[in-house]
Amino acid sequence: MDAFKNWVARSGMGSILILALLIMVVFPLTMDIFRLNLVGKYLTYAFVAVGLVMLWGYGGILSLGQGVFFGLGGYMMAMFLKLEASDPEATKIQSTPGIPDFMDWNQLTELPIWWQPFHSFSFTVLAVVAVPMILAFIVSFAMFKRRVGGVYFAIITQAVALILTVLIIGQQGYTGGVNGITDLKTLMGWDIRDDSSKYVLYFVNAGLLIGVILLCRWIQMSKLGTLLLAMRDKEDRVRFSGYDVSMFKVFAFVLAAGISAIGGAMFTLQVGFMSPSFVGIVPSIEMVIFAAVGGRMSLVGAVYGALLVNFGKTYFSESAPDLWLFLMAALFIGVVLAFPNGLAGLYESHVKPWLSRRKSSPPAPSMEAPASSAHTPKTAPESSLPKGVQGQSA
Amino acid sequence: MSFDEIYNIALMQGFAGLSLFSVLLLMGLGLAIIFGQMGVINMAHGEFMTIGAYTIFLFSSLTETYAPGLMQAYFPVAIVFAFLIAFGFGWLTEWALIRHLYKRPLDTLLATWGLSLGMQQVFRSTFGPKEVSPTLPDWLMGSWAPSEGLDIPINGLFVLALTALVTGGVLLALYKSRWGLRVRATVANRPMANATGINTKRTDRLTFAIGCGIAGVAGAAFTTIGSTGPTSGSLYIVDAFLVVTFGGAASLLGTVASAFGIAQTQSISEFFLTGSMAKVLTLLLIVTILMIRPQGLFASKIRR
Amino acid sequence: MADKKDTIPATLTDEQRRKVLLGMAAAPALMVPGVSFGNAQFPTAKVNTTKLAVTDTEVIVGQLHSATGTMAISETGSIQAEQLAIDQINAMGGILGRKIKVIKEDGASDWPTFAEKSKKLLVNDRVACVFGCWTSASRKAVLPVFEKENGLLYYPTFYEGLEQSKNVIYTGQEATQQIIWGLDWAAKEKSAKTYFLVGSDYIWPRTSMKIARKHIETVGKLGKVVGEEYYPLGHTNFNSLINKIKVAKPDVIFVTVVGGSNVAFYKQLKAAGITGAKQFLLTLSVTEDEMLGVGGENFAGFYSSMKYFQTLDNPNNKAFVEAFKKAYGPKSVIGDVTQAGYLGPWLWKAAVEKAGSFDVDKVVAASPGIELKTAPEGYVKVHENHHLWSKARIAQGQPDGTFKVVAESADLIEPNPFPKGYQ
Amino acid sequence: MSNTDFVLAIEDLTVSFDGFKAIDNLTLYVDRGELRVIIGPNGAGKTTLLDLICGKTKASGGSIKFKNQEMTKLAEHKIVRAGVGRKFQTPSIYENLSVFKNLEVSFPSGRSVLGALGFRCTDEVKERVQSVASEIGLADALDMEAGLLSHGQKQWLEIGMLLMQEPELLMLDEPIAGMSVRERELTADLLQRICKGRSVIVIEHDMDFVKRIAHKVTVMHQGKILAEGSMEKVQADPKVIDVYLGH
Repeated sequence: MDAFKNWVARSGMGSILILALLIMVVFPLTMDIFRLNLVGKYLTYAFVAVGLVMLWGYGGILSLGQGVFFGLGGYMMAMFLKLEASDPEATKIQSTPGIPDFMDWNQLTELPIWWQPFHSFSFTVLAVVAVPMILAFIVSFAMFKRRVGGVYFAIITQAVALILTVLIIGQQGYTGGVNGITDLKTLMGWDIRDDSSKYVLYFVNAGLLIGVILLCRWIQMSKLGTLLLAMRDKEDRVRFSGYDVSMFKVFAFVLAAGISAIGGAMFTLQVGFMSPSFVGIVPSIEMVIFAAVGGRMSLVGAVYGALLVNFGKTYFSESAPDLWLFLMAALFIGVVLAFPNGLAGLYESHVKPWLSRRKSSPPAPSMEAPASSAHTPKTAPESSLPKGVQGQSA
Repeated sequence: MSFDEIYNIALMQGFAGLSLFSVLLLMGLGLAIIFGQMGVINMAHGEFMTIGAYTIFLFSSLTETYAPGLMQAYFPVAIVFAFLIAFGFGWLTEWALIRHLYKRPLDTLLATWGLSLGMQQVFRSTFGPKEVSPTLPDWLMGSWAPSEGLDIPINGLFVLALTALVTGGVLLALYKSRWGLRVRATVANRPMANATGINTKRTDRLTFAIGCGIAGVAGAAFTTIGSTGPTSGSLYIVDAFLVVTFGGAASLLGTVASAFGIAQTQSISEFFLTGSMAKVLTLLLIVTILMIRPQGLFASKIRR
Repeated sequence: MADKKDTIPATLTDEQRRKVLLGMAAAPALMVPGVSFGNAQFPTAKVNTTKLAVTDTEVIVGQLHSATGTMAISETGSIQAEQLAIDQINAMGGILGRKIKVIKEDGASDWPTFAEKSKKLLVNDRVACVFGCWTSASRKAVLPVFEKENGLLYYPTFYEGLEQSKNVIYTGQEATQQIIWGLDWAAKEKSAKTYFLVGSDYIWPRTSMKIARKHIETVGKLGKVVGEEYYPLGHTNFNSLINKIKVAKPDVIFVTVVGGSNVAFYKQLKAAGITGAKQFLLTLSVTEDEMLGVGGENFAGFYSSMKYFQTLDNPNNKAFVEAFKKAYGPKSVIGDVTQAGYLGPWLWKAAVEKAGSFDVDKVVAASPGIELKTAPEGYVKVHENHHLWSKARIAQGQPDGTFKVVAESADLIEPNPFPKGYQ
Repeated sequence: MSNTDFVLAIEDLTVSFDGFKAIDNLTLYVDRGELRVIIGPNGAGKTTLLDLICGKTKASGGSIKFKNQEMTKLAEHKIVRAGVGRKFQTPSIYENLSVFKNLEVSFPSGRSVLGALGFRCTDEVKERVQSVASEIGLADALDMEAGLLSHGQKQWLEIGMLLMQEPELLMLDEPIAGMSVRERELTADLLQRICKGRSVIVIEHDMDFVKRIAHKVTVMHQGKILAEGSMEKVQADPKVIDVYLGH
């Protein structure tokens, strides 16, 4: 029993459980389908934020181009859905029936070869994850092998985001241009616009997110997680302990890319279209702020950050649109100047001490027991996290 | 087509490339100085350019209302003010924001991005959401036609001259002035510079402000070519970025070479291909070269 | 067609008709407050069978534009014009005895936000109809929502066509209405034989240019296209393009450049010595709104093809311009899309009154054939395909930034969103 | 001389920075089981030499052979995996991790990405951590956050991290800098113990310490070797005296 409690505390399983309860039970019970669908959309951004926790919080690598991977995942899912929506019957008004409408407008008379495989759902699912990861590998391998990092890496990822946006907008015959790929209706005959399917998609999305968080938590607790932290601290020491530092960074980048792409695909399914406005520089940076608000070291914090900022955006853009940008500006500046560890940091420094004072009688069944109290000399030491962020890492 | 015509077109096309080069260089210069000196990327660079552009607009409106007789003369004065105002805001920004974040360069990216959002909203509240365009003095408009069929845009000449002036000024300052000496010392070895009595904090602030001031001048020059709106900055920053990234960020020579390379590629390919394809081609070329040489064209040897 | 007498829907009484005209004239002092005959005549249970937000005294509609973001520049005019029309309708007693209440939502220049907000308006607020969207991208984003939830959208922008939805009324021109007559006029008046096409790189310019090219080369046999160029949105350097134009020496430069690029394009044309005095240029994308940024001195002498210009000389327009300036300041300008936005609420009012119901299906069924003789642009009529019959006009830019209308089609031009022979 | 019994054979090694030759045509051999100390005035190129051996700096010319295997073209981590360990001048440890984790991370298995994911802290690992920790005198501090250690302990921890890798060649850059007298003695003992079964190269300034540990001393000056031999021999060398006492 004690061993179990230790494990729960050490793995941060408690806070993950609370998050799972919130998004899988509380939200669906208290919200109508419209609001829930919104939450579902926000949660797709949370994928990117979770990826950024691994990449930026743990790996110390800031990418300002995560929209690229989110967008790629989303676009590939949209390609599949678009092909399904463009059967010859539905598009008989076109000069070439059976191809997506935007291709017809752009005088294409047959489906480009690289669109063909997206007739297959299993290929699409594979590609949604694999293609962004391969791209991430190519981009990051060249950079990290040459030890390009820090600010310079961040702005190169931005350049990549910019280039992909220009490509998508410029090649509208193949991509749908600024409008994006719209008017998506069914997934293998199943109408994704129904309320019932919205529910199903919401739960699939929430389930995947929890799964991804568990995966990331497992990675954090493995030696790889320790190495990422070690690299952020003393990169040369890790290198001269016989590790190929660049490959670990590549791994973190590829992992974050794959996670973002899943979010993108779920976005397309829930929102019903994909457009270049999710690929560029602005969405990419906004996604960084989700992670920063939640706490860049905290996986669940990233989810709360994504939810909170987006709720704020929806609320303020309705009630005080002029204020919204100021608030966003304040959020950016405040989060780096005053609360570098975000919500999770605030929780650590304010809420948790207060909670533990309240529950000072020891073996309370608290799942948020601080790592240090769960510590026993016999097991391996727990304090594997940087100062001030212990225990908030889940 | 006669030989004369081909000759004229070639001349004008050459000038088009040159004028794009000067625009890109002017946009990237301030960013490169700040990055080279402090390792900080100022994401609000575009907004500092917008400050310069709005300064021109303000001067043009004021002159038009209160002293219409001076319409031919206000422009140079307004450029000086564009520099001073952007310089002042830059100074303030460094004091309020940047200096707290020197140890965390990645966080400056986020903080200055936040700043840019706030500034955009300020522009929108002050000048309205619509794009504005100052009334330019007549001598800046139209073309200079040295011979039949050859038109050289005067605004292009003006921007070219301004860029030469600013770049020359920066180089001169960097290699001849005390500020330049301090900057070079700080870049080479910050603790040592500190130890020899250079106030590196002051140097940083001055550098940041000068970078912003140059952005203001760039924005001012830009009003002769395009219009200004609250979100124009986000358009400018993209090009400025590419120039600095491609140039290798830390060296002024790299910035010049990269602006020249991008401008010529773009301008020549635009003439022979379609506009969108030219843009894609230029960007792809940049990315390919960055893949082979991620550190950019001219990486500095001191910083990694 | 123009000699048809009765253009106000037949269901209106004479008194109502008088009020319509007064409302258009925007003379509030003369206005009779809303008479409450409506509710007895049109009980809520009867006019609203689909649980829309309609009460005995009120009907709620949505307005969905970008109040923030990059598109706010363009969409502000539409927001203002729609609001003006609604205020005028309310001042004369509303629709079926009910005042119109507006829920304003901000699409923030972000397409998914448009989709999200449209869903909110239709599902949560149950609005009777929505006036909104500006860009094609935003319309494409909300279209599935409107079709799914069976909403009704009045869309004000001139656009590329290739679309026709049961749930949308398009109050702007589709591409052929703007292009073909203008090109024919250019060919006839200026004896133009060679054409150079320039556009921003997205769907509207590309589709427009496709139609233009077909018309120039095969359908209308006007002459030859000597160049076709597209530049990315936001592009600001046109010097290479201008050199290409100089090489090609076209009779007509035909332009669909939009947004911030517009200003750069005309400034650089002028700087390269291409001015209205020397070169014929026809654009589909400069209205009074764009003119503010471009500056009259840069556009002077060039031509724009629209259905509406602020300087249009007719009583309807004089009253409209006066009311608009009174509401939004003497410096405000009215462009083509702003006027089209203004038509939306009036067209909806007419359709609701013809249908005697707010139910979307009934309003949609009543819409084709609705006429509006009081429109600022003159007489318009809703086509079966949900677009408007309207006139085409060409105006020349003046150095002071206004337009001088120089030509106008004799008849209304039929909307044809899927033009045969132009695909 | 290419195939030798030496653990480390450096021949004609040269590196130049912008024309300045930091290491100039240097040749040096280290025996198995030898503890070699390199001394020399500041700027002699001592640290640069270590950087070159461990791959941190790439040579302009010459060869470095470790156990007859050419090192100059290998990536850093491959050199480490071949059996070369390097301690930096300032203690380079993971301040935010516990002492245990610091040592565990240095255990030479699970060094690839996938290997690290699958790595388990087995009893074997724990035993090794225990034994190294007692070797470096930190057995009681395993759970402590490494940043809280004293300066001397940090130096030991870094040495311990190297020991975890069981290198055949260990290079220590000023291991006793900033240590108290007592700590220096303990370090000297530690070095004596660990050089059994492996070769050690130490850079040091403290002559008493050098006398105490060195098997053989190499004196460097301006990127070249000035003298080599026992402590007594080099101390008596007039060239060395000249360099140290100035002209």
